[in-house]
Amino acid sequence: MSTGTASAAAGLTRPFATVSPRTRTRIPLIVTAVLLLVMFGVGSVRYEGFLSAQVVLNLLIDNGFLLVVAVGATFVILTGGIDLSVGSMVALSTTLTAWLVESHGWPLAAVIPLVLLVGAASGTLMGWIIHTFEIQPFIVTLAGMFLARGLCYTISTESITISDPTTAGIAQTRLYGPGGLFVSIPVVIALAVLVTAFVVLHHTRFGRNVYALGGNESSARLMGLPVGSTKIAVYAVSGLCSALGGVLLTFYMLSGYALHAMGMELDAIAATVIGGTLLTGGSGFVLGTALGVLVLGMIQTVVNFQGTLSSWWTRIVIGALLLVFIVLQRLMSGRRPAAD
Amino acid sequence: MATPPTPRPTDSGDPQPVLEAQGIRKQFPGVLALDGVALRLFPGEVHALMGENGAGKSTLIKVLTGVHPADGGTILVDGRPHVFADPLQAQQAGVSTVYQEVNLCPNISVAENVLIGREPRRFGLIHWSAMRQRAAELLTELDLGLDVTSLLGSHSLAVQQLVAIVRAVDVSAKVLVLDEPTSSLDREEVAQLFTLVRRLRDRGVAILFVTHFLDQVFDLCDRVTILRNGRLEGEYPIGELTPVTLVQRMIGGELATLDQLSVRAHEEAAQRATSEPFLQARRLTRTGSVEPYDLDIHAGEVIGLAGLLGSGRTEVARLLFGADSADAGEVSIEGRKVLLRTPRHAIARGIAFCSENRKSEGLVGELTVRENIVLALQAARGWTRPLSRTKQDELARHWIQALDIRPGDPEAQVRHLSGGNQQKVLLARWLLTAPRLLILDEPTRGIDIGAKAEIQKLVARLAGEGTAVLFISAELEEVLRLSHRIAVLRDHRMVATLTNDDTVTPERLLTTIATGADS
Amino acid sequence: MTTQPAKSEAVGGIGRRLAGHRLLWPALILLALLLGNLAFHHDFFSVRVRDGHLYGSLIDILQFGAPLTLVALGMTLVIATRGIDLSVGSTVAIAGALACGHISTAAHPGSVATMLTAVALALGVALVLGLANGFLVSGLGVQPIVATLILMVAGRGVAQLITGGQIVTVTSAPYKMIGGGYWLTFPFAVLLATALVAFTGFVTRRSALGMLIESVGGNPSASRLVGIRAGGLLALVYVFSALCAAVAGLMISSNVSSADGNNAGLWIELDAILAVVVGGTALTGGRFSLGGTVLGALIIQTLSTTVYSLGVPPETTLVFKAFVVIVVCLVQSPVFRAKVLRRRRTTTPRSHTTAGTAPQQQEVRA
Amino acid sequence: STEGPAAGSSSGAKAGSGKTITLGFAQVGAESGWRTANTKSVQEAAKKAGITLKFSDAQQKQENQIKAIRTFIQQKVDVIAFSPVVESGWDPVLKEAKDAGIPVILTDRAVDSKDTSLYKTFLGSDFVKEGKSAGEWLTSAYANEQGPVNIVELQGTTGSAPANDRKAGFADVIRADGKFKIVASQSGDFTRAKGKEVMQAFLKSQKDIDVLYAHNDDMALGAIQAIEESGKKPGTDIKVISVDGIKDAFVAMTEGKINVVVECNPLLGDQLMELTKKVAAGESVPPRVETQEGVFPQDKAAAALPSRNY
Ligand SMILES: Nc1ncnc2c1ncn2[C@@H]1O[C@H](COP(=O)(O)OP(=O)(O)OP(=O)(O)O)[C@@H](O)[C@H]1O
Ligand SMILES: Nc1ncnc2c1ncn2[C@@H]1O[C@H](COP(=O)(O)OP(=O)(O)OP(=O)(O)O)[C@@H](O)[C@H]1O
Ligand SMILES: [Mg+2]
Ligand SMILES: [Mg+2]
Repeated sequence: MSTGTASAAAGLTRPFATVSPRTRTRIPLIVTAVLLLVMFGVGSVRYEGFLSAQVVLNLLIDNGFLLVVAVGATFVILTGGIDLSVGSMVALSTTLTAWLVESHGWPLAAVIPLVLLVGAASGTLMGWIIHTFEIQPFIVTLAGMFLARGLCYTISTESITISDPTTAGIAQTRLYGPGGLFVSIPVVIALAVLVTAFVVLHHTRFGRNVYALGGNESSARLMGLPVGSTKIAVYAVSGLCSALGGVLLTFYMLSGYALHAMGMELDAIAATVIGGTLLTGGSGFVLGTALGVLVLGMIQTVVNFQGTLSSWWTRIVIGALLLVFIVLQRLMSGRRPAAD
Repeated sequence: MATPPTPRPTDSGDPQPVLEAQGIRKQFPGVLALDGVALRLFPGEVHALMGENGAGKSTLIKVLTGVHPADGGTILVDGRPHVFADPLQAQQAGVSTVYQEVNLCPNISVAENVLIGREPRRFGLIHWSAMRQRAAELLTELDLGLDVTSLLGSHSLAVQQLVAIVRAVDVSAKVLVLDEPTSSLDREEVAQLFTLVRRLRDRGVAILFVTHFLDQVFDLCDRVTILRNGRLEGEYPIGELTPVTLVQRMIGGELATLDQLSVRAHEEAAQRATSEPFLQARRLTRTGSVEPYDLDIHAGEVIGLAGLLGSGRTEVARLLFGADSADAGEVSIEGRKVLLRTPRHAIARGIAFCSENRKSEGLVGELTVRENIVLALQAARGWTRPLSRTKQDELARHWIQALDIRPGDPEAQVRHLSGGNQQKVLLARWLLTAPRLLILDEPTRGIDIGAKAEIQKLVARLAGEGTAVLFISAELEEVLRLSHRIAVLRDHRMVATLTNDDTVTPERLLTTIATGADS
Repeated sequence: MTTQPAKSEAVGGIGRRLAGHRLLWPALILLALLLGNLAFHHDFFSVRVRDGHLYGSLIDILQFGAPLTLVALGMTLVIATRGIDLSVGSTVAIAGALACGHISTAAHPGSVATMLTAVALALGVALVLGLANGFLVSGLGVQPIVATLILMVAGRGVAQLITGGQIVTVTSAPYKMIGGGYWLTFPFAVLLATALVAFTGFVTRRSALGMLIESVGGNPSASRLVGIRAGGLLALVYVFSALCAAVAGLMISSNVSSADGNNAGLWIELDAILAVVVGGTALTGGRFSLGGTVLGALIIQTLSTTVYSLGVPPETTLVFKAFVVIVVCLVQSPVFRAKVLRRRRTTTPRSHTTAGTAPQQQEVRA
Repeated sequence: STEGPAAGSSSGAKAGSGKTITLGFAQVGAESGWRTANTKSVQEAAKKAGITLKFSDAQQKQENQIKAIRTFIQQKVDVIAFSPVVESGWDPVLKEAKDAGIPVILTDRAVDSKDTSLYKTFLGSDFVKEGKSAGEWLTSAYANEQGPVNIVELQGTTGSAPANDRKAGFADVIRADGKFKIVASQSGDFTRAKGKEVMQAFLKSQKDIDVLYAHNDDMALGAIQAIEESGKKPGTDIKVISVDGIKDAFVAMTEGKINVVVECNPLLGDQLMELTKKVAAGESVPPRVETQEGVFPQDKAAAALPSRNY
């Protein structure tokens, strides 16, 4: 009898299925990577100067800050939440950094920790409100979005240029590799954030709690997982990442401005979702998010290289490329919707 | 009414309960779910918590373990007043619980579901290989040889239930609470679970056990606390009760219909088998879940599906309903070939399927009881032909009464109903579509004995009226009692179809299930 | 079996009472906002008849709130299915651009026939856009947020393509009627929005549509097993959302007699989602409340009007809005109300501690 | 290493050898009719001048503009021109361009970089000056009247450069005379719909409005509708001052609904191409070239209307 059960149980893994379910969840990731390569190939054929490693590195240079922000958004989305405040938090961080450094002469080394703290603290606050009062994250983070952007304006409606030599120095430093290829310091930071996030999500208790929470919140609670603190923590992570993204953007732009990073929350969410994370939570990979960021960046690069598009055609082409990408991604990953 | 509780004199000699509740009150909007309930759990005992569907068992457990705050009363842990703010605190204090519905995360692996929150770590990071190994070891304790890296959601409900139990047991708690852990388990798994529970009891763990199976109570438990309508009926040593008195105390009266259906309608079966079958499946198969099978179902016939846990009973049913689409083979209904690609197709041809997994595949929690009941009928009619509100009310009231769903308010949100009552709602939904073929996958899961007898009678009556029924149940007795014929599954393969006559004894059926061959 | 004495308390009315409750708080918030305005401008509530039509701040709120209400109306159904429609802003722009583009090049820009063909054109294209969204979501299983993001990005480009990047100005009395005209002294836009809301309410609640949508949003896999054609329903709600957005787009462009491909309906999706959520429909799908959505839209519009009439400087507008939104959602949160109320009521939080096992003090909630 | 070789400094020379010049133009976006006219002017002028134009639209985002410039560098264009979204934050990317030996021309708006070697020249208008012109018209129109003069202001998108500067320039001028009072000032986001909505609220919350100052024509046109609906006459009961000079505004002006338009000329394509050629050939150019702009009071409107083509 008991052998019967054991063998039946062994059969539970669908012995005839060719791909294990675990691998199956990674298919979208692989497909996305392949499509990205295809896109790069097509670009190389079509445009002069496209086929160069620097184009790829520029993708990182130009999107490092978005990557950091999107990594933060991934944490939140994995729990089934959403954080609309990230774009405004980025703007607030740039404004705050520039304001403190320029108008108050604070040293950058003091400003950056402070800005990161502000980001993490405001994320924590939002998470706390969401958890304690059971309010939908959409509204709370929308209020956070208004507030952060509003604070930018109250600090300064004008763009604040940073002439501080340390900041400018970091911003203009290029790390050269072989063949005259270079990246900027923010790229290194962004990649470090990505790796850290990967380790945290896949190899720490907190990370696994994030997935469990996204899978089923009430179950996670009944399983005795620290639902409240995990929830608060993901918003804190998101706040921290957007503050860091803001710092990186400050380096990128060498300025603080209330209108920076307009709509970046949508870019971050889109990158995450294109990277295969389900908006309903519980499923996704942070490496996918990186691919999502690259997809958005690649589309932008292709459009820039095209160089003949009028303003509206730019939009239409971006939309069309996105459409082609998404549809191929879906068709190649198997027709079943990933949800349910 | 209650006999004064006496601590078990035999064990440990420790008269102090490890967990005690006094005068617990819990009020939900419109429902006083618990009213002055008391409970005592001593180390080294298995304590049964009994009561009808909706009596308040699960609520009591949730109040004790910090899921719901109590509205009144005291909870004592080791003799000191203590309240858990959430299940995490309960777990930290040594109270480990398996709640009624499977409460695990379908999106992470089996190993993680067993060990999440207590993962083995190395250098602060999760030690994955140690974790997989540990999980696999724990699962073999229940003789469950799963691939622990597979996603939990890919497994059948029974397997998930076992994983939940394994998780709770591993906490090595002072108190283990099991809310209907056996509701979809086979007798083999039940036996294994009981061995495990006894072992824990002997180690001094206090076990609170909720079930609707009387034999399990008498088999395993030392004492019983009985709830009725949210009130404490009493606490008894098991020796003081007989099955009949236990039931009487639960329902507060005589159970007239406890004598179950005795007739086995095998003569009819023989006679039906000669007529043309309502549904005929030929070489129906789906890669990875069921190997090709043939099945005939006649009108008015109850076919039981028997098999071990995970043998593929649910999968067979899902194919017939189009819930999963078949890779090969064909189905004909009344002689005409049909394609059952989606549930819609099947429903249009008079097939109904009551899923075993009421939480994720059955009920729409936010909707009311009324809406859940009329949902299938309404879906079949399409949105342009709405059932009028009066008609809906009428149907809802009829079935609430017929199945004794409580609370009887058709406008209550279905997720607030007790587990057994939810199951009844699900049954009502399909019964009222008056299907030609009714597929019932574990229809009596979590249903109390009184209601179970009612449902069995209902199935028999429906069959008598000409409905074909495909009946899946982990309870062999139930299958034997109701079915005209029994199809046996083993390892995703249909190995035998037995006509349920006097020669089919439980033993013979068990052998067939185990060996795959009819002796 | 026996009836249960412990639970016999007026069970029947609960559902309905709760429904009443759901709208109670948004309504109170709206009222509070309006009264706040009254405190600053004593004639805030005054409605006069001027040039044969109603005139006053309240009328403005209704009139400018009408397009938002419509967009939110469509959004409500989409959200009820667990979806989200980011493309409504672009649809608003496209509808306005198409209609104005058609009228401005027509032989008789002022004729009713031109207006009608313009409207039909806009609605027809919106139908196609909605179908496209619906196909991506239900046919291909693309997550709604990305599916509609595509149209959100491309759609605005299409709108600008139609207008040639310019603002197309039209002079057409019949067209002006849709968003800026008056009928029986009432703003026509308000009447139109009211009619559409009433119609939607009627259809969803009188037919089984509402229930089926809620079922699909509440539990998709269960809905599949009861045989609900979720694909069709999804397509339907996206089409409906696009149509609502198109009507809103017509209103907006008609109100200023011009179509602005770039700015019309910019960020309206965010406002609409906010209106839906404030109105009590959860983004996780399932139960929806059209009445709540209408109140939500009016709250948001009143908030904008308040900002203008209080003279909140533009730099602090967003901070002001943030605080109002936070207060609104706190007040709406039953947990918050319970906590605040309990703090006020209970004076005896008894706490018990146990040795070792749980260090924190616990509160027995009585 | 952190300091690398200055790559590709040879690419600038090839333009001199008679090849067609490639100009990379990074536009802000297409947020208004004014901007579209600006784009069109550049595109048409490039075609006329035989210059290959690489056009990129940043959709109002500085990040995108920087990315576009980087792409131009990657593509080794001969000259880069762009209309900065904002003044600041251009140093790193401009330095990259300089390192690559590609000359840069700013259009429409300056950058505030200390290092003026990063760009060759600036071609465009001065938003502060526009605000001042608006203010000056107002002070002269009310020179002989008694105060107070109640002004409502419709600002552009909060924080945007034209909004900041037009507000500052205007305020600068009217501050001199105490009778001018800005009684309400709100952002109308540069759009007609918002302009109308905000004006409608102003008309109800402000008892007495004498003058409307709108940061662009679209908001003014929206506000005019609101004024008319309230039963007042724009241009008469409430004086209307606007900036930009689009065709619709001139039409409204001929109808007497707008009193004055301060022009902000988007048609700088030809001037840009001329500069491009010079810069590409290595000729020296003046560091600042201003576009032709004027102030159009009502009486000049009818005459100027036919020449308005955007
Ligand atoms: N929805 C599903 N998707 C994927 N795999 C499934 C699904 N349901 C069941 N399975 C798998 O199919 C196999 C057969 O399970 P099935 O539920 O048919 O068994 P069963 O005989 O009904 O047993 P049980 O008593 O556990 O319900 C198991 O390996 C299970 O993990
Ligand atoms: N969250 C809730 N809101 C409202 N009522 C509830 C809620 N939870 C439980 N109830 C009600 O409390 C009563 C007791 O339910 P409970 O789940 O404890 O029953 P049970 O004894 O476990 O029944 P079963 O045997 O069916 O599992 C039921 O009437 C149920 O409807
Ligand atoms: Mg229960
Ligand atoms: Mg099963």
